[in-house]
Amino acid sequence: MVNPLYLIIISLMAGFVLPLLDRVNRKLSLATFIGVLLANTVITGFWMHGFIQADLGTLSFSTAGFTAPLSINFQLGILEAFVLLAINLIGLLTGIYLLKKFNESPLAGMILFIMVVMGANGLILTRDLFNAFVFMEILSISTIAIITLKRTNESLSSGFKYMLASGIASIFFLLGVVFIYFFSGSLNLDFININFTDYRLIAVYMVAIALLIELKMFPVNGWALDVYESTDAGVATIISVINSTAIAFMFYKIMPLLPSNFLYIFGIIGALTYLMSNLMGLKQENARRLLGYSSIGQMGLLLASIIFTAGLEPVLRIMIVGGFFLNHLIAKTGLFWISGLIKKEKLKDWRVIRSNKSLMIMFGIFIFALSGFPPFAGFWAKWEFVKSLLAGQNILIIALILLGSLFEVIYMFRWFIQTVKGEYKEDELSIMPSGKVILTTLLGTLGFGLGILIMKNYYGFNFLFTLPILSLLFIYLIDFLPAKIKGIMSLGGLAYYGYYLYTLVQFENPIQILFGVIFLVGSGVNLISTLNRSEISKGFYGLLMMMIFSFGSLLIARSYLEFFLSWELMTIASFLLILRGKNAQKASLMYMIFSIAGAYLMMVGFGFAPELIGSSALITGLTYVQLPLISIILLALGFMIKSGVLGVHVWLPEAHAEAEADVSSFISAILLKAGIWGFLLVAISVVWNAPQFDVYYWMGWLGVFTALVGAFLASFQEDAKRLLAYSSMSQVGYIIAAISMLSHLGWVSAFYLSLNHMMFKSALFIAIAGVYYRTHTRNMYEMGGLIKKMPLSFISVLISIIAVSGVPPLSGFGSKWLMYSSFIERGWYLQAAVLFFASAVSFLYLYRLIHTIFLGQAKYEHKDVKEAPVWFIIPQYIFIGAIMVLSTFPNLLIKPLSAMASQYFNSNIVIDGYNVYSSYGHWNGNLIMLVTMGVFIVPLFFLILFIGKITKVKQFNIVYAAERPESPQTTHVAHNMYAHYRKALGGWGKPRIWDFWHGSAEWAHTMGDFFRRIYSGNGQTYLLHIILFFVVVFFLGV
Amino acid sequence: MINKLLIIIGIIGMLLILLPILVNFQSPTNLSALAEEYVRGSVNDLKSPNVVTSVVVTYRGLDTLGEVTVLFLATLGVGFLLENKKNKSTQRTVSENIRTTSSFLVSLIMVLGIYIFTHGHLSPGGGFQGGVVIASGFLLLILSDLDFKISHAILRFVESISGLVYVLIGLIGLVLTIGFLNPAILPLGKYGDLFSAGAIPLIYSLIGLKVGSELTNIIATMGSDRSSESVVKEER
Amino acid sequence: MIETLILGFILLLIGLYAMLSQKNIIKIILGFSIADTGVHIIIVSLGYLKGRRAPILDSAVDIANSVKEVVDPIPSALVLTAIVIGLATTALMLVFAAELHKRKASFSIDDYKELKW
Amino acid sequence: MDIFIKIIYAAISILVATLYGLILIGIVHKIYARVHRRIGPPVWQPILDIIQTHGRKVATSHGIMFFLGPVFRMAGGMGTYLFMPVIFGSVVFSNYSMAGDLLLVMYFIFFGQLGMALGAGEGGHPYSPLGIARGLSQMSTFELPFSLAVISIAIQYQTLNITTIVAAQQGGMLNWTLFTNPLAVIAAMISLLGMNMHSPFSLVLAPQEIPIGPPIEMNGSFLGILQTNRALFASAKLVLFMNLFFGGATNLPIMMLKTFSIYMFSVFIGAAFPRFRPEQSFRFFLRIPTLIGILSVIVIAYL
Repeated sequence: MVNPLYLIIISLMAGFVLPLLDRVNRKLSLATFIGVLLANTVITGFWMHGFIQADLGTLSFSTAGFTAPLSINFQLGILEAFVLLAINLIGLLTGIYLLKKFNESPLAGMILFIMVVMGANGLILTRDLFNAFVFMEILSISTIAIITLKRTNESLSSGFKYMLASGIASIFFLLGVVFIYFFSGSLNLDFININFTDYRLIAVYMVAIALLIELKMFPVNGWALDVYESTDAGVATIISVINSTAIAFMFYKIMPLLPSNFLYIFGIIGALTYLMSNLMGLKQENARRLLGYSSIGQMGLLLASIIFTAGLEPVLRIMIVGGFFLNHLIAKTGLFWISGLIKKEKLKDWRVIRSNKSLMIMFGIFIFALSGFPPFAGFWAKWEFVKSLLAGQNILIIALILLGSLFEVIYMFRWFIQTVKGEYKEDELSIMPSGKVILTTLLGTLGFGLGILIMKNYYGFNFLFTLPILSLLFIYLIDFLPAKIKGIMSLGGLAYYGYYLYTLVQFENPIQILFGVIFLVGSGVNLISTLNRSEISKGFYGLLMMMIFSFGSLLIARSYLEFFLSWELMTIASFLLILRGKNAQKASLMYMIFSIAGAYLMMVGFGFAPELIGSSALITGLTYVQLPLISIILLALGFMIKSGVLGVHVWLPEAHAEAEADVSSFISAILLKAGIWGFLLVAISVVWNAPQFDVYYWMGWLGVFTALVGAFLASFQEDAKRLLAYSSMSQVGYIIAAISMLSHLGWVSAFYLSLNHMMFKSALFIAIAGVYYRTHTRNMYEMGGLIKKMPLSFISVLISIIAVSGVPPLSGFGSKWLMYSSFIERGWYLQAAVLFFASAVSFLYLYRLIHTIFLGQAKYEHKDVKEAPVWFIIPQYIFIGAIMVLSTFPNLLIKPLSAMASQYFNSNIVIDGYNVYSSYGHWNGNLIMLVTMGVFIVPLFFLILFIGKITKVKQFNIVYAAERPESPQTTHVAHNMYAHYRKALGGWGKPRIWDFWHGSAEWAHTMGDFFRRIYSGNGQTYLLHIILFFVVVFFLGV
Repeated sequence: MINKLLIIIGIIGMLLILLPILVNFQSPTNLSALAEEYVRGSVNDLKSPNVVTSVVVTYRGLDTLGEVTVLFLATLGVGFLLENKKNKSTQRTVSENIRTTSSFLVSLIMVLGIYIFTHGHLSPGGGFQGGVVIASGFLLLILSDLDFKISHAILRFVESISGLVYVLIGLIGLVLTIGFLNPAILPLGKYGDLFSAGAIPLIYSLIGLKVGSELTNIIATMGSDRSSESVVKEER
Repeated sequence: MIETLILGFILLLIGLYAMLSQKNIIKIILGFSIADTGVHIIIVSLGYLKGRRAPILDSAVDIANSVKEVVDPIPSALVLTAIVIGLATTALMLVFAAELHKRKASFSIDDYKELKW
Repeated sequence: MDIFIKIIYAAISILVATLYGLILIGIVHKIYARVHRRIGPPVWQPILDIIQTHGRKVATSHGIMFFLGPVFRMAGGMGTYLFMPVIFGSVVFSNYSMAGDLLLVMYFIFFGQLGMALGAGEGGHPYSPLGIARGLSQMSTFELPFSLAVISIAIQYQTLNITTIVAAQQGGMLNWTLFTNPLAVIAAMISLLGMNMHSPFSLVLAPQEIPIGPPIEMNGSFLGILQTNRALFASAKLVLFMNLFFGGATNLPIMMLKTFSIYMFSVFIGAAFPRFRPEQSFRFFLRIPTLIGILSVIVIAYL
């Protein structure tokens, strides 16, 4: 192996020789430049390889023929090799990225670049504190000088601010190092063996603070933001990635010297930096500065992770810190590079990225990576980090980090959505240099590959759990095929997948089969409706299959991580699916924010949960563990967010309404059930290990009010899909309440309702999709009288709404009967009354839906509307058929459902033939069906026989004060149909929850705006921040 | 107002933090173990009377290499920033006395500089000090002789070559596996001689040349840059 | 030597105060220089041992007993490096100042806040 | 064979109930007339009306759903009636009560209403949906106190089975729910006012505002069926209330007496009060009756 000193020597020689070479030929110096960076990468690559091959321990390399502490020595272990490889690789790639720029600018740029990389290498390798000071100076001086590669007023003034800050930092560092020598008699980190207590503390404190300043911790980082904003993209990359990494590593090296109380404070500062910079990022509109805020935040996260993982075993620590590091490295490099390609300052101007598909995909990858989504390294790191923090009871840190992460997700995705959905004009198009695009693509692929590597090698995930990602990739490859072929292939794949799960994986619990039917069979039937797509529909099927396979993985997940992974994959897929909608910007952002918030709650909830024993599916595994109360609450909340429970439902109508017509049915009918599935899993763990506090009683109330409010909100909608969305919210409220009862009958009704809801809500959404396809409007008051044009759709809507409303004889009544029986049996009387009320209110919206669309006066512009396409009709009638069968023979369903629930509770329903007896009453679905048919047929025949002659009349032939009405618009009672009800509700009808979330968002932005005012732009103020930071933190620590 | 107050709070806070060091300060009575080894080693292993030089050039040679690099970077940065701004210097006159005296002094200063860096291992001084002295000689020339134009190319050449040779000398040690920057690649010679202490005088001479040329370069670059003044004048 | 140590601290604080309170960029750089000098003085005074000689082992020093006769050479070596680095930093700062002045004809640091928030 | 006998019994039962209901309506008209100091129509006038409407040669239809609307309505009325035991202990009048319990009856009420609403909707007349919107809204509000009352008696009798509830009230007037659980009865009786849609809750048919309301387009046999159903449905509701709150009936005269009294309650209230505006009506039900209902549940369940 090559002595790592060569990393320094080669760079130095190149630095000294380049001025001479450049006189000969610029090409020569460019070649040398790249050669040096390549050599660095190769050397460190060999070392990394060596360390992976064999455990070489940590090696020491001394200079001048003397050993440490006499001479300065370098240390190289696997950690150093890893970090060095990473930064040298980024150095090499960024060097290539900047090649053109360097070719055009003075030679100094190249030398300075090499020196930045060299300084970082030296800082990472050296064990001598004073030598570290020298390398730090090399690093900062070369960084400052290279900032002026882009010669503008801004870059000059920001460079000067940087100089002032780093000047103070270097004074602190130098003084600290000298004091350390004075107190301990050594400068070598390995030979300093005294404790820096009482007045000696100042020595290490000064060194640490200097590093924190250089690491750009809040609030001593104003200058860094200016630098990120003003300098060239490539330079920003090396500052954000190479410079910061080296300094963070230096901090890691001096950590053993620091007393623990100060370490804790520094850790909090790191987490606070993450939170604050992301909060302040919310208000940013300048892309580069936003990236600056994000970079600073990531450094804070990195610092916090370095500090708070101190006690962990090395492998885990590398997983966490290395994960955050790699994630930041790749994502931030990529984003800075893209910013250099786009050459647009304003976030909203980034929409030109749409002109380059692969760059746009990479942009997405970097955003997802930065936000901590699987399979990227940040996801695994965050998971393990939260877990380890919980083990150490560091709740405050978790709160800071997760909140910060939430803010980051908000602005990142706002940006992403704005970019990929924005309209751009042709003249805005800029031609992207293909070399740089390829480089960026390479980087994105690298990040993706690394994530998959971690997933496969560290965690050893089963093939089934990678299937969602693989399917996305596979369908992306065949995306050029027509939509129908892809759709049929997807259907085939799904069928085999379902078969595979059923026969080979062998569900452990019949409940899995039930939800398997909801998730997979439901998806399969819904998939038929997508066959209507005539265009190529790029990306659609990939995402759809990714989502469906994630549902499957949720069923068979055996550990918290498997579950959470699948959950996040499902979130990605569903988010992107929703985003495909034409005006889905706001909706998808809200969906993402709420999903992430829910995911974080779940993450903490899983962190609190005790380890599972054995490797059975969660539904079995969770039965035997006692979840602590906090875990139950957090998990349940997380799942309820996904199901759109009252209070956190605001995303739901938006997402449903704005998604593409055939996607909405997936979201409503199936995606919401994923939340129910999770909620059920938590409930299962509670059945035998109930917590002290009866939290489910309150969740029951929450569910009940969700049902009521959802029904009311649905009644007041003008948009058909919004109406159905609120209806779903209402139905989910029933299910949540029923599960919360934790009783046999309650669960039977929850299962029954889940399956039923999947069927009728799918049918309704597909029917509405068909109507939308023909009429191109979702506003119900713009429709009317479509019964004559679309009779098949009408019938399916009719049957579905009867099923929803619970009117006998259809299956809906079964769920209502089970529900009320179980509530009364459980003693939840008032809750039952609220549910009665809710289901009475549900008639309002159901009638509104069917009347305003299909009945009343037809509009003139719809006179040529035809029946919905056959691809919409088929799935509807499959569901309708199933509803009819289950209504006539309810036992087919009740019996197995009862068996499922009786695994956990004593059964107290008796099934005798077609009779179902609860302790309160009974119900004979079959007899009801027969009687109903009887009483229906009698008047029907009577009417047919005795009616005499029927005169068919045309539109408007009505008893209207002997006048002909003016137009269908004025005659069709549809708009604001329940105005009087709204009036009666008075103050209760106000959208308070919406206002609350709106207010919260407003508040967060205002706070961000308030805090960022500390960055006055004045270099002197930044100095003052530094001095005050120095003083305040010291006294905090003492 | 608040700003003033905060500044005072900050400074007083700094004072309070630093005060314990002063209060607890006890002048040491013995050298640290490391320093003792340096003092002994300088005599025994390196045959260099100037212990500081031994530490600077050999024991902590990497620091010095870094230091030279920092200076190199500063030169580069200065050049980078002030490039292509070769405005005519403003007219000023220099008295005959100064011109004559300086041309006489410059040669002496140069000799002194060379003396200082070649004798770095024997007496106080060394490469940096020598280099600074040489640069001051050039400064004098620039100030006194209006026609004096120093060639940046030559400066850069000297700078590059001396830096390169410095690294190469260090590299020889590494290739011989006796350690990077080990002066023992040359015979150590007799204690107290000019040509002793291995490669130390050589290294220090190179440093002297490099520092001298770099500082001269900085001075020359800054000196030739008058554009800022002209801008100001135009605005006025 | 406690006196020089105190002097060093005073210079450091004066320098910092100047950096914080002076609006003129040149004066701020001067403040930095003063503070830096203060640090150098602190370094040297920490290495000073009362009544001892410079660590140059010429004929005036008893070589066999040298460790008892000379001051600590390490701070001296460090300060040498520190001075040069300080010099480099100051030079670069001055060039920045010159370049800034060239563009806006102002040395007031308040005039260079284009970027903020 | 059993099933045929059952069907015949059911037919008899329905016939009796319909006739009774029609005469009830006639009596009410007579009462109203006498209050107005008119002679008024004979009590059998409603029967004549039905025969007259069915006799029309021509019926105007707006479409298939319009056609089916009255059918749904009639089926709803018949079903509601058939799923209840009318006379305690009588085989003929026990109907199909074994098909389900109280919940079934409560939900089957919606069957006819929903079907009718759909049929009327297709008629295309703006008054129909206006009336339906009012009706549905009001229904949702009076359903709340009513459901509270039902829950209250379900707790009281530990069952939802109507026959069992009636059985529990046998053996003297004091066993009636009216006396054992008066709060629930008050809440339910106020709801009944809404159900019967007499003034002040006659929002749906409100003749001055939306003449006739939903069935405005109905004519000929359609109207005839609706009128028939109105009678049957009225008696079905009354029977339900009688069973739940007034001890049920062991024979036909008792049944008629009790249901007549219950009906008179809403008739008298209706004669005395003017009509509410819609929002006034909704607010009314969501306030006092709901509170009484909650109180009755709390009293029964927790005190």
